[in-house]
Amino acid sequence: MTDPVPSERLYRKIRFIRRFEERSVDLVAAGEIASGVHPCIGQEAVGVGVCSTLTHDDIVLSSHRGHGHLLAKGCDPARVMAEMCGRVTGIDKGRGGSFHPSDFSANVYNSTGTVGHGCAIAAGIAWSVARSDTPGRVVVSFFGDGAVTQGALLEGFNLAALWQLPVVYVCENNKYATTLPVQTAVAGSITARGAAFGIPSSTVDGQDVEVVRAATAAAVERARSGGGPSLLEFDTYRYHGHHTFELKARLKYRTEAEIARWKRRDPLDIQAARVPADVRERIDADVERELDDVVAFAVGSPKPDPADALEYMYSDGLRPRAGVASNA
Amino acid sequence: MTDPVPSERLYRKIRFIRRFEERSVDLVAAGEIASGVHPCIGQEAVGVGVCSTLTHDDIVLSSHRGHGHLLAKGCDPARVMAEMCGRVTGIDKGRGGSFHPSDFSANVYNSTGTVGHGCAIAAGIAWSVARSDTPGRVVVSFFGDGAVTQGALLEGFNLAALWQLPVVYVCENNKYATTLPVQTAVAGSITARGAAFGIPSSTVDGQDVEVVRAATAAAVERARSGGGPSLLEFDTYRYHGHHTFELKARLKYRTEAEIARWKRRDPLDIQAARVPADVRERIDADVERELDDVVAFAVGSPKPDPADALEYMYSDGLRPRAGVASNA
Amino acid sequence: MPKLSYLKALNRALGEEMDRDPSVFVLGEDMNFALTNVTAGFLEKYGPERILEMPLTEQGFTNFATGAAMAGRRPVVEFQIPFLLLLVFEQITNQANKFRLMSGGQTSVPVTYVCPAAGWRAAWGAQHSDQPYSMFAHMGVKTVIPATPRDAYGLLVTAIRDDDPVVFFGPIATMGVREDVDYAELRPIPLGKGRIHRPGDDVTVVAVGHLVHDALAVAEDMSGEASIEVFDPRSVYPFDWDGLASSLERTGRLVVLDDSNRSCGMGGEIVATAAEEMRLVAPPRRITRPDGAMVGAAPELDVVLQPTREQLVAAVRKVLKS
Amino acid sequence: MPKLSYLKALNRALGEEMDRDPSVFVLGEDMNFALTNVTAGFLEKYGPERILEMPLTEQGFTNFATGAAMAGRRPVVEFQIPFLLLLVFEQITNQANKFRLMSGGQTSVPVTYVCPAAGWRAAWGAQHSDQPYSMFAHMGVKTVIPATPRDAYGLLVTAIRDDDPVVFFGPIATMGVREDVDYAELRPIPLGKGRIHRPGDDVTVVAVGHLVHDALAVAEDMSGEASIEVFDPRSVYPFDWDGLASSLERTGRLVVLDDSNRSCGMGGEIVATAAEEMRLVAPPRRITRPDGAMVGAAPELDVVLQPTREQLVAAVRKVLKS
Ligand SMILES: Cc1ncc(C[n+]2csc(CCOP(=O)(O)OP(=O)(O)O)c2C)c(N)n1
Ligand SMILES: Cc1ncc(C[n+]2csc(CCOP(=O)(O)OP(=O)(O)O)c2C)c(N)n1
Ligand SMILES: [Mg+2]
Ligand SMILES: [Mg+2]
Repeated sequence: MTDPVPSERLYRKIRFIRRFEERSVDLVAAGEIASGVHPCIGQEAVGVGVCSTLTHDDIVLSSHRGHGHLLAKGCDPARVMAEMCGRVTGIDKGRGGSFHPSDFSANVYNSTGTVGHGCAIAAGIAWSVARSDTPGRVVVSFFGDGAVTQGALLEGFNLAALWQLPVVYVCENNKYATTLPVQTAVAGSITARGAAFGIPSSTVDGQDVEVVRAATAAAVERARSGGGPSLLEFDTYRYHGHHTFELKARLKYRTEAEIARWKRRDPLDIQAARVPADVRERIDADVERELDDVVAFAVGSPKPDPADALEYMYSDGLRPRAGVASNA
Repeated sequence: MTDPVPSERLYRKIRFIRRFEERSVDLVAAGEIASGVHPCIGQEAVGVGVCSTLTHDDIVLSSHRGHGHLLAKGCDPARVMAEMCGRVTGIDKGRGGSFHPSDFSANVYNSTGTVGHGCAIAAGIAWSVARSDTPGRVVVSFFGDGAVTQGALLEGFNLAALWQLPVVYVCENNKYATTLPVQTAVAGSITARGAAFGIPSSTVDGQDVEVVRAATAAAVERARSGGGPSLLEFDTYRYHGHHTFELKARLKYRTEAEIARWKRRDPLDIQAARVPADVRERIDADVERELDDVVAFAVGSPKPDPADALEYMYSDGLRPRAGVASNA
Repeated sequence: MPKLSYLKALNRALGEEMDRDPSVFVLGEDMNFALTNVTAGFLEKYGPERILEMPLTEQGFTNFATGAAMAGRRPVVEFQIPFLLLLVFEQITNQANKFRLMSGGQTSVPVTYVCPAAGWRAAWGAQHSDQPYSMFAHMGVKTVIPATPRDAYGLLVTAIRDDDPVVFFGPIATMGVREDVDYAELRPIPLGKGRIHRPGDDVTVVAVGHLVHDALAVAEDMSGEASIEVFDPRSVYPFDWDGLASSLERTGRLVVLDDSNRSCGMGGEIVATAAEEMRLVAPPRRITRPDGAMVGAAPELDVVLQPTREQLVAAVRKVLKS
Repeated sequence: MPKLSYLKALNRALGEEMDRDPSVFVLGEDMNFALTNVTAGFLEKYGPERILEMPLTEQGFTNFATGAAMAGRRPVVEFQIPFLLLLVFEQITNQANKFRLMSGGQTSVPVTYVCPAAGWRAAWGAQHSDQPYSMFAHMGVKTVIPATPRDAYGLLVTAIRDDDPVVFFGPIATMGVREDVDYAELRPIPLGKGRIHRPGDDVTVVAVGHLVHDALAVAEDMSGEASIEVFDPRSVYPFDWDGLASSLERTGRLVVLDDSNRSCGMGGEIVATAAEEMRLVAPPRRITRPDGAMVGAAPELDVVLQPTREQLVAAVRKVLKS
């Protein structure tokens, strides 16, 4: 943690992401986001706290529930929203979408769709940057509690530990993988998996952004100074369904009481308590204004030209044969 | 451990496997075993000790270094050798070979070629037998130190632990995966991987068959009585190369001194010391006689008919189209 | 007669097999809430010993199913997304499907893999919209992709009863298809037996999966212009080569409509086999996705990468002219 | 001129690229002892930071390579056995190969996957003897399978320099092939450019990988009887369709010799594309492995499952007659 980040800035980020996500849910309903979204509402403190310890040059790998990570890492919100809306002005020109975005301008390299596989991708990036002209960069790989039962993730832990790579593994344990409760999926524990490879591993409150920040700062510092990888398991919770489809399909995998209990430790409320009311009001108003612009930019941007459907497939401009023969 | 197994019987088994393997190396040189073999010489006490605790109905999954497991589990040695020689009298009619045999008559279900993947296959078998008309059976899955870095193996650990399945995982840590030393491949430890899933895990001397037997008996007893899986890591060593190709390609991944040091704890010698010399001489002579018959049977058996190349592919007798059109 | 949807046909076939044979059980992700609806109502009826909720451990549970099958069970494994079948490709093609041969016939591995979501999902990203059936055919795994509720029912029953691994692809685009069905007349349908949905004299259109419905619509639209025979292979491996040959014996003209990627896809296999071994009076045509297509970005980009009715009309006209 | 073996050509190409470009590095199993000999002498020369010994963690290290590539490196990943490419099939085809498109062109993933052991290994069991190249072509991954030392050199250089994932298959059966070579004249060879090894007028034989040498032997043997053009695609994706079309423009007759499984294999793709788009005066033929062939049991069983010269002779006679 180099310079201190004022509580207001953390509050503002959380507020921004909360409202960004709520607006994106609206845009799903309005038909502007064809994929639906996986809202991170309730989990904002993790992304914000983690990314508050990173520099611009540090690298993030995100997941399907990644909007918060991207915004926290410093991506342009308008271009993130445009991406989610499948617009050419999006960070990936509409080719990544809500689920699997990357934004190299903010050093968000990837959000692979294969749950858990970012872990070893992160190891490869970390290995490379540690040996590059600009070492000292740290890679953060975000994943959920569901990912820890994917063997490929554990293969990544082994590689990162063997070579003491500068990676911070951030597991957002929001208690469910889609409908699956973590305790029915994970024998033993999440942190014991890290420990099995000799990776310093701890479970940390994910709802208080200042706690997240402090825990991450230590792990980032260790990585940056050559001390190798860490695993941070953040206890957190998503308020919404896994994906907006749950707004229609009412699944009963958790109780209203459980949701209500978690909302009593709302990351926005926790951080709000540290910010004077008048400052908060100003921030909240700013956020709304900014989001008005974000949405206007996204929705007002052009959709991709169907003629470009195979653009960006290959680096050398190779064009795959069409689905019908040219003489047909 | 129901009835006690006399030291002689364990000695005889080890001696048999040792000489079986030495003869198979000769048969490779003679061109009778086209694949070459992965000899288990030096590791015999593990297979023998483990299988001495099992009943006929218990199930074993073996590996590419599996001859010893099969013989210890009670497969007909002549038919095992015939299999290695690619003969129709082999346990798999010449279709499994030395590397990937199975023998359902002795409840050896499989030796998949994909290192580490037997672990979850074993979990599936164990889940099924525990719910069958004949529960109380135990599944033993053998694998090497190389397998523990394969994510699919760790996925299997999770499943076995979640459902407390009757499996005993036997890791023969012979210190190398082909040329790769275990300490450069495995961050943390092997037993910590088991422990991460809540599986009782311990490291045990693999050269003294009575020690192997005692440790396994406890794990088998736990599995049989519904106490769930165990992981036993046996410290052992192979005297030969990974595969007989090493007889030609002299690879320098370990020193002669290291090999010599391990030979000082030879499983055959250790057990021999517990058997009177005259008894041993009788056993040794018996073993040679029996192996003469084994080799004669194998080498004298017919090779498969090329017309049957696609036999056994499908259960319903479906015959795949040939590689040339019938009208071509 | 009641209307049976494709999705309900899967539910019905699976439920009836569960009733008939206690060795059948289902495993997969989000089973306890029947997220895909294939197993709707099953947890309550059959309990957690036959409806197994799995962690996010596809390779592990695919291998688990292999083991269970070798131990006498008949697992049905559900995959919610087609790429998950790529993730377990080795476990199905190089393990489960080979263990019978490698054991010299001692064992068999009766697992059914069901993907009730094959094909395009708008904007889910390029990793979620593949059609991998051609590669299972390449590897010699029995593979079906029925187009109608009745066929889905009959082929799922057959897949479950089959003693070998069978991959069942249900296209997303067919899940809502409905058909008038007399339940008492639902029957298992053999593998490797195609179906002529509509007989015709001028050209054989082979259509795979959901594209069967497009082919039928085009055949109807063009009925004034051409007599189109619509041939649905239903299982791509084994394939009903005899059925195709006898259709071409009559028409001598072939158009294939296949949602696979072009190169080394099922569409190409059908064209190749016909060119090599069957009667053709005009060059055959196929309509597929482009080579190595990556579908699933923005909807505008995706629709042009999938076979269309307009392409079929043009191809039919083309083969009729040559 | 010195004789260069195929294996040594790989070693030379890789070493020269390592010298030329510090971002190139190699990872794989048994690297420290160069078990396959592709990297013989490299550990001593380049050290452990460029020759990375990997645990038995194929999916992990394939993903690792993807990450390294996105971070500016050019990893070369070695796989000792063809099935390992099935094990990492999802990581290559659904991840590495799609990340460029999914990023809207922001990144590229310049990884080369080398399998210097494609095809049959006698008696190693059915799990070790596959030829999976057709499936990489299906998924749109650049895929090469050169037949000669010179082409192996040139295509490995090109694969490493290419900014996208490229799978390089070296057939086991070609590893010992030797060729007179002037080292100064070794050149990179472009993807998607076939090679006519022997011109001919009567029939085009397309042969893939090690089968090129069989085709050449048959062409020589049959030279009294027929003028055979031997066309080696060298890269199966992209494929030199123009080159094939111009050969067929002259010969009008096609036989394909391909060690893939039959259904949905590269052999079928070549036949299909020719039938659809090119000049053919007789029905084309292909010689392949059987559908879903399982090769690798006893040698007696295996040899009959792989394409033979006798089959080629018969097929050439057949197409010449029709
Ligand atoms: C390997 C793999 N399996 C399954 C899926 C389908 N899937 C997408 S998200 C998801 C749940 C992930 O849960 P978790 O890791 O806890 O993250 P969360 O959604 O809770 O943020 C699943 C099963 C996938 N994309 N990849
Ligand atoms: C997944 C996989 N990777 C690589 C191989 C090639 N391979 C066969 S045996 C072996 C070494 C296995 O080492 P270990 O598990 O320690 O067993 P050991 O040979 O020492 O008995 C390797 C790498 C394989 N068969 N499967
Ligand atoms: Mg979760
Ligand atoms: Mg070992």
